[in-house]
Amino acid sequence: MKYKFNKEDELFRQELRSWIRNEIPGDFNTWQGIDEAGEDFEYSLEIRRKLAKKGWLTMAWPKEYGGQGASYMKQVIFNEEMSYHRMPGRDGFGAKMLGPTLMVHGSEEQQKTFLPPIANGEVQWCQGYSEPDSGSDLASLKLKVVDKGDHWLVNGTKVWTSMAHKASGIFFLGRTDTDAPKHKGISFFLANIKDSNIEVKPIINMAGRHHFNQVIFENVKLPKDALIGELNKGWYIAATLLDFERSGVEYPATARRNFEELVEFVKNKKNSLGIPLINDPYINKTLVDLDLEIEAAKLVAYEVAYLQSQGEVPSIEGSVAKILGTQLAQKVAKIGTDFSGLFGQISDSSAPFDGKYLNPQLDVTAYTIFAGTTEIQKNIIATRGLGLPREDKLKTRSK
Amino acid sequence: MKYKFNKEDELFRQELRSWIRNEIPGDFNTWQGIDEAGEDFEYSLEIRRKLAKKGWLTMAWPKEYGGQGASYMKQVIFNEEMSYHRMPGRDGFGAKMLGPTLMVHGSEEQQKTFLPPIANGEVQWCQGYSEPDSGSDLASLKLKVVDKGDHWLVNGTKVWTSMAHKASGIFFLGRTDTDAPKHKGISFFLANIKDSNIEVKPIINMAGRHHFNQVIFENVKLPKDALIGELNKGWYIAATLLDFERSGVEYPATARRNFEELVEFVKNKKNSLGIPLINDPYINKTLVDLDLEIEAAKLVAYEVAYLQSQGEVPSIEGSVAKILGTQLAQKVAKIGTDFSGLFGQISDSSAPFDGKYLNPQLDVTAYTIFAGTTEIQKNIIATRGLGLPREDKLKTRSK
Amino acid sequence: MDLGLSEIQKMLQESSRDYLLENCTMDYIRAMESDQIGISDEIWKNMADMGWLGLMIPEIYGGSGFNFDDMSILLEEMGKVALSGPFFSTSVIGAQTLLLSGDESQKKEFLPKIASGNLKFSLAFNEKTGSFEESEVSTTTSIKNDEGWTLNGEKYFVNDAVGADYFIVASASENNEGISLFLVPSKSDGIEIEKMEAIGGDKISKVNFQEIKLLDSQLLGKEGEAWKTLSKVFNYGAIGKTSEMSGAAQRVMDMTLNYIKDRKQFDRPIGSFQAVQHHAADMAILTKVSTQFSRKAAWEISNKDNSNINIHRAKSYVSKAFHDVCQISHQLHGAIGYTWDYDLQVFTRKMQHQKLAYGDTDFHQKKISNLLNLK
Amino acid sequence: MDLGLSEIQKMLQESSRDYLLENCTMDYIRAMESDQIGISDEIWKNMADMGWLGLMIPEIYGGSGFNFDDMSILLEEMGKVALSGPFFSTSVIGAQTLLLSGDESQKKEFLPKIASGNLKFSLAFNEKTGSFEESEVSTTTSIKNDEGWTLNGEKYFVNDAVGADYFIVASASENNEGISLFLVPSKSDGIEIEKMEAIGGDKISKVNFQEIKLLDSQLLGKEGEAWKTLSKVFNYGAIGKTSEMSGAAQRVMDMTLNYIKDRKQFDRPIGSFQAVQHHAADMAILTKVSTQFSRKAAWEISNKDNSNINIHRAKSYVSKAFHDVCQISHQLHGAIGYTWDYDLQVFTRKMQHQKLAYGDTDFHQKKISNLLNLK
Repeated sequence: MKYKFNKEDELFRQELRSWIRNEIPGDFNTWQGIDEAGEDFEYSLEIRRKLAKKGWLTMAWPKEYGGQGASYMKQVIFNEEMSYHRMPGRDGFGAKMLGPTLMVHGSEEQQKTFLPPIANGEVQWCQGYSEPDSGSDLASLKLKVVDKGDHWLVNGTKVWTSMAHKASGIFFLGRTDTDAPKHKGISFFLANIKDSNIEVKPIINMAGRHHFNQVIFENVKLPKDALIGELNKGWYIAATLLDFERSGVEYPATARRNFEELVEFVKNKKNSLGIPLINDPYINKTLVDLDLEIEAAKLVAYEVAYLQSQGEVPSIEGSVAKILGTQLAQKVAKIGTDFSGLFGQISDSSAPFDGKYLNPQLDVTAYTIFAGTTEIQKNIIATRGLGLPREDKLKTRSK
Repeated sequence: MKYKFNKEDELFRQELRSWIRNEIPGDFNTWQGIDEAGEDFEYSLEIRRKLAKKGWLTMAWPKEYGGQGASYMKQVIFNEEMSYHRMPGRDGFGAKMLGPTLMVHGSEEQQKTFLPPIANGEVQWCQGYSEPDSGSDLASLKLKVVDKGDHWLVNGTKVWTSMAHKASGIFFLGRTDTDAPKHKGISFFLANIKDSNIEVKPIINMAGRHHFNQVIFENVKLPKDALIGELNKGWYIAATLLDFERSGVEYPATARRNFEELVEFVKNKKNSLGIPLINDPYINKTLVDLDLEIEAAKLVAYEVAYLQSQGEVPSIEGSVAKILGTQLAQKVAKIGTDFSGLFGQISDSSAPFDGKYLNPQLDVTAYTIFAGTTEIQKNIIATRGLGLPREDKLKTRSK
Repeated sequence: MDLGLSEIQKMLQESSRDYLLENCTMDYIRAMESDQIGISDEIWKNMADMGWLGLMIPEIYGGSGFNFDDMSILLEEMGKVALSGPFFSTSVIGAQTLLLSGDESQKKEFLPKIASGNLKFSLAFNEKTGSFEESEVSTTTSIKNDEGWTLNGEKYFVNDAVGADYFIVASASENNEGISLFLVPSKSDGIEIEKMEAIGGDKISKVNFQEIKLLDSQLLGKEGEAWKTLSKVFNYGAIGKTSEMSGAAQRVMDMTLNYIKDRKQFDRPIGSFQAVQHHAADMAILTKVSTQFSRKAAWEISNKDNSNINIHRAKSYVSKAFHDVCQISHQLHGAIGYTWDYDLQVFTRKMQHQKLAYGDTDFHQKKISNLLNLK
Repeated sequence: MDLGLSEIQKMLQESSRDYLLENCTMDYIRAMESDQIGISDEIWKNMADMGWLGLMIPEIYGGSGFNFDDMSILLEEMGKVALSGPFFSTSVIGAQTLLLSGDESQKKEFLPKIASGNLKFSLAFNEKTGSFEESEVSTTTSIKNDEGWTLNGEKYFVNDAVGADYFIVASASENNEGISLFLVPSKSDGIEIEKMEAIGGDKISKVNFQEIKLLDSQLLGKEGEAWKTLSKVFNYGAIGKTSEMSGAAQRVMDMTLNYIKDRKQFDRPIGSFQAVQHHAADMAILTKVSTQFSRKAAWEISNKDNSNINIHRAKSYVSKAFHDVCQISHQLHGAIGYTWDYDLQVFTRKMQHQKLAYGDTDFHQKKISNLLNLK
């Protein structure tokens, strides 16, 4: 038992932290981060290329693919510091998902073509999984890919595709066998999203922001080598991405930074009687409860990474981390808004924190929905983790 | 719209309240109520007979059965005042359940035999519904009743039978047709619980109290007229008891009394720095939250009674009242214990309130379980009230 | 005890429901979010014709002479269609302020014009702190002089300032004991209005009053005694918002039930999953209790007294409950409910205003604590 | 970072699990509820032989020389079988108090006898208020005289008083600045023990000390400086109880999972209902986080410092979480879990002691607030 990072990891944390603080434009204490999916996308790519030069972008990749084979705990530190400092530039779709998938399932040719641009931080990928009628039940997806001999013909619609409006490529799941059981007729493909038969339609969210898109494939022709791995094995290819740390440490790290900011705010802000808000005991207790939730999420995130570092597949821990982390993000946003009093409805710069907790309060509404709703996560904990009987596998049924 | 009782009802409330305060032995402010299921049972019967003499015990019965045909709102007042004052003597099983059942389904002979002793407050009945393997799924009950020509032969076990150890009679559901669909093979019977072939075995609860019993029928012979209503209609006879107000107003009324007592306590009790607990803002907020929950439960209870008074069958309101009321009872008990500090583990008279919140904290654990768990109530709200599809009625199923 | 609606309330409920569903469609509501005033002339005129604008104004002043519990039924229906805009500022807040503190000539002059739709009012009370206590009014001053008064100060969170014909401005009195109210024509020189970006498209502004010259006749009520009026007006405001929210909660619930009955995943309606059903049951509980709290408070403020604990119970409970209802609804809708094009999010955004206006849960809980003498 | 157990911890975990499951059966635990001392001589002797009683006592004083994080693993296992009784009072609280404030001769005299099972200790700190602050000790006094000291006072919530050979008594010092600790043989004249009825069968007493004559050698640590020691001891106590609870939570969860896999209603295991599954998932989350909080705190108190925020986080979180776990378990068990004959309720009753001992959630949350400088 040792609840402490080792020296080498701590040194890495220090190095990374100095680098980040140096990179941040202006003062760290007032740095609020940027909207990577919006006008600041180019800036985030710039940082990504710098991360690539430092070797950090793909530090978890095996050495033979140009990575450092970095430990899971080191990756935790990387994600923790980047999140805490609101630093853009990470590459979830390319470096974290597609890269490792190609290493396992891609042909040498595919690896040669697609890995270097990812490793150099030059490209933005996006992920086409969900469809309008396939959300929690993803395996029911219908986007149709037909083998036309010398090419694939793709028709269908993907939805909630974040970054599609900024990406150059999309990796996606399509149905290649309509007769097989639903998980067994799905394949994994790549496409150039600038293809003239692919339409990217923005989806504006309730905060008025553009993160998501609909991606419509209409008679899109893809070369035969757009298929990754075996035909009809796409579901399993997509499901077995375990090469990277995915502890969800981003949530508590982000929350801790917000926590510190909130504390500063309530220490300085006075109510109408001139008393600092921090002395309001409800506010005080709210912050202590929040501190506990942040630590809880962090402990579980560390455990996920630790289990991965031991070569174990986390059973319930990944779902627990997702549930705790996303609920935490929602709670932080709500608290920030609540602390703002009547300004809690104002999104301009007259509001505390420039109204920055208000739009997130709307943004984070989606956190407990995307990538497996809280309900789906609890199903997973109960059935896969705790061994409770799956409802759809029951044999006897009541009349 | 009128959120106020009418004058006549208010006068009744005044009369009842004076009577109760007069009946309470000793000082109302220190009166803690009694254990009706324990050594104080005889005292509670005494009060019951007095209530009968005042005409209040069966005031909701129709006039032709010796009642007053009292309005639902008047019944609400009765239950509210009795609960608030911790007054024993009400007769849930006899006057509230069996009586009205007999009026609708009993023969003239059965009515003549069983109604007068109930109306006079002379008897204690108990209810044999649940069985060891039939809890939430009550309709699966197995206690077997066989028609032996000149008598019924009963074999099986009932459980969670409260008051069985004090009762003289039991009304119960038994299976009379093992081939019919489960709801359609059940009949409603009465038995003398002192029958030598009926064994009443105490179940001691986690607070060390004896409220519940197992009731074991072993070759019990019952006369043919022990059957109430039609054969195999027992499920529907038991389910259609709507003649009495069943708003659940008891929960918020009891909680309000406890609330007042808790407030008194925290005003007088000081922490180690000599500051009254009421000035602890967490305690203050806890009490305000509790006040809101009490009012919420009361509002819904009133609504249930109001709907009944309009001849309507409350749809979700009954379940809502049960959920809110039982959660409220648990919350009150927990708060009482929490406010006691280290004494929150001590059940002797050195503890605040003589430790009286501690055992109830254990007792009330069962509230959200008995008479339809919170989960079952939510199923009912969702399917019967909100029209959501019942899972077991779904036609298509996933593979 | 009669928890049902009176005949006249039922009529009001049905007619307003019909009108609002037909005329205040979600397209209209969305269009009004970017409108400066937040209501179309046509609908404002209709509201006058239907007697809504003067609903609580006595008949002798040209109104319909209804009570606040009747108004609460109308506000529930407005909440159901997410209607915001100057109705509340003029016909709830403005009318009540005039009724409570105007002298006979002021009432005669202004109330009929409210009822007929010819005047809009806007209350300028809050300053930068944004509290609903008397102490909030500290930097706005009215100084007595020979010709009348001079008003100076900057107001925040002024609802429906643009389009208002009159501001009712709360200012610190000269001697600084108590606050006073003045009727200030919006055309006066020295008034500057700056928009505050409200998330729900509500019309909220900063209004700067500089060296405004006022006559004695513009004083509303007695000098230094406005708090008595305002504290009552805020109670009407709190219950009014509570009624809107309880109506809106009903609508959000209906929207959600429709969605989960319709949406299929795993080859079955998601509303058949027990976890979804239990979320729906929780919504139903919150909505049911909200309606009872808000109606009871509305009845009591009309028939018992303006200042009682049930007002605070209602606003504190319903503000939280409606927030929770929106959250549950989003969780059950999944991603779609969170898109700009879907109607649910309009309610969620407007909820943020409704729950804060005239005191949030925390504010009203502290009032409850005081009224229960928890000290 | 190494969240796994060391080899030696694994051995301790396995051997203690085996021993406790075999010897501290639920029948034994129930029997001990009505036993005066709460442990059988045989098991006490075994605990000595296995090195548990002196687990944290350095080898030079006859102990096993383990750390507190090792102890926490043993306490988790004890929590799993709902073991209470004098082990905690003697080998956690007593031993730590002596280690932290005893002089060399006191340590040499008493620690080996703790390790060998020949002496039991009981700390008498609380008075009627029941707080864990220095101010709690106000009515118990020790007055210096020529021969030594005279002790007077009434102590509440004294754990494991009956059967203890020595009390460690906290008293207000003569000059009233600070408190002092004394070692008081339980056989001394003037000691009266009165049982307090504890819901979980824990041995809790009122102990009255009347005119107890003490020698200078019975003073533990320096006069008036005991709070430094006690505040550390209470941190050990808090984490110790946290470890017990996190072990117990695991057991309650396992018990519940077995039940809901087995129990059928509507012709299917109730564990197949989604609402039941989600309750179970909530339990799993609470239990998982509790284990992490308690182990981290145990590691830090052993390897970093005695007084740090993670101790307070652990006790405040786990006290609440284990309470919730018990509640959920009862809800999933239905009526049966609530009967005296069923084992679940034994854990629920003992939880009430564990969550209160050495500070409840509220107490430790206030410490967190201070340590985060939230003021």
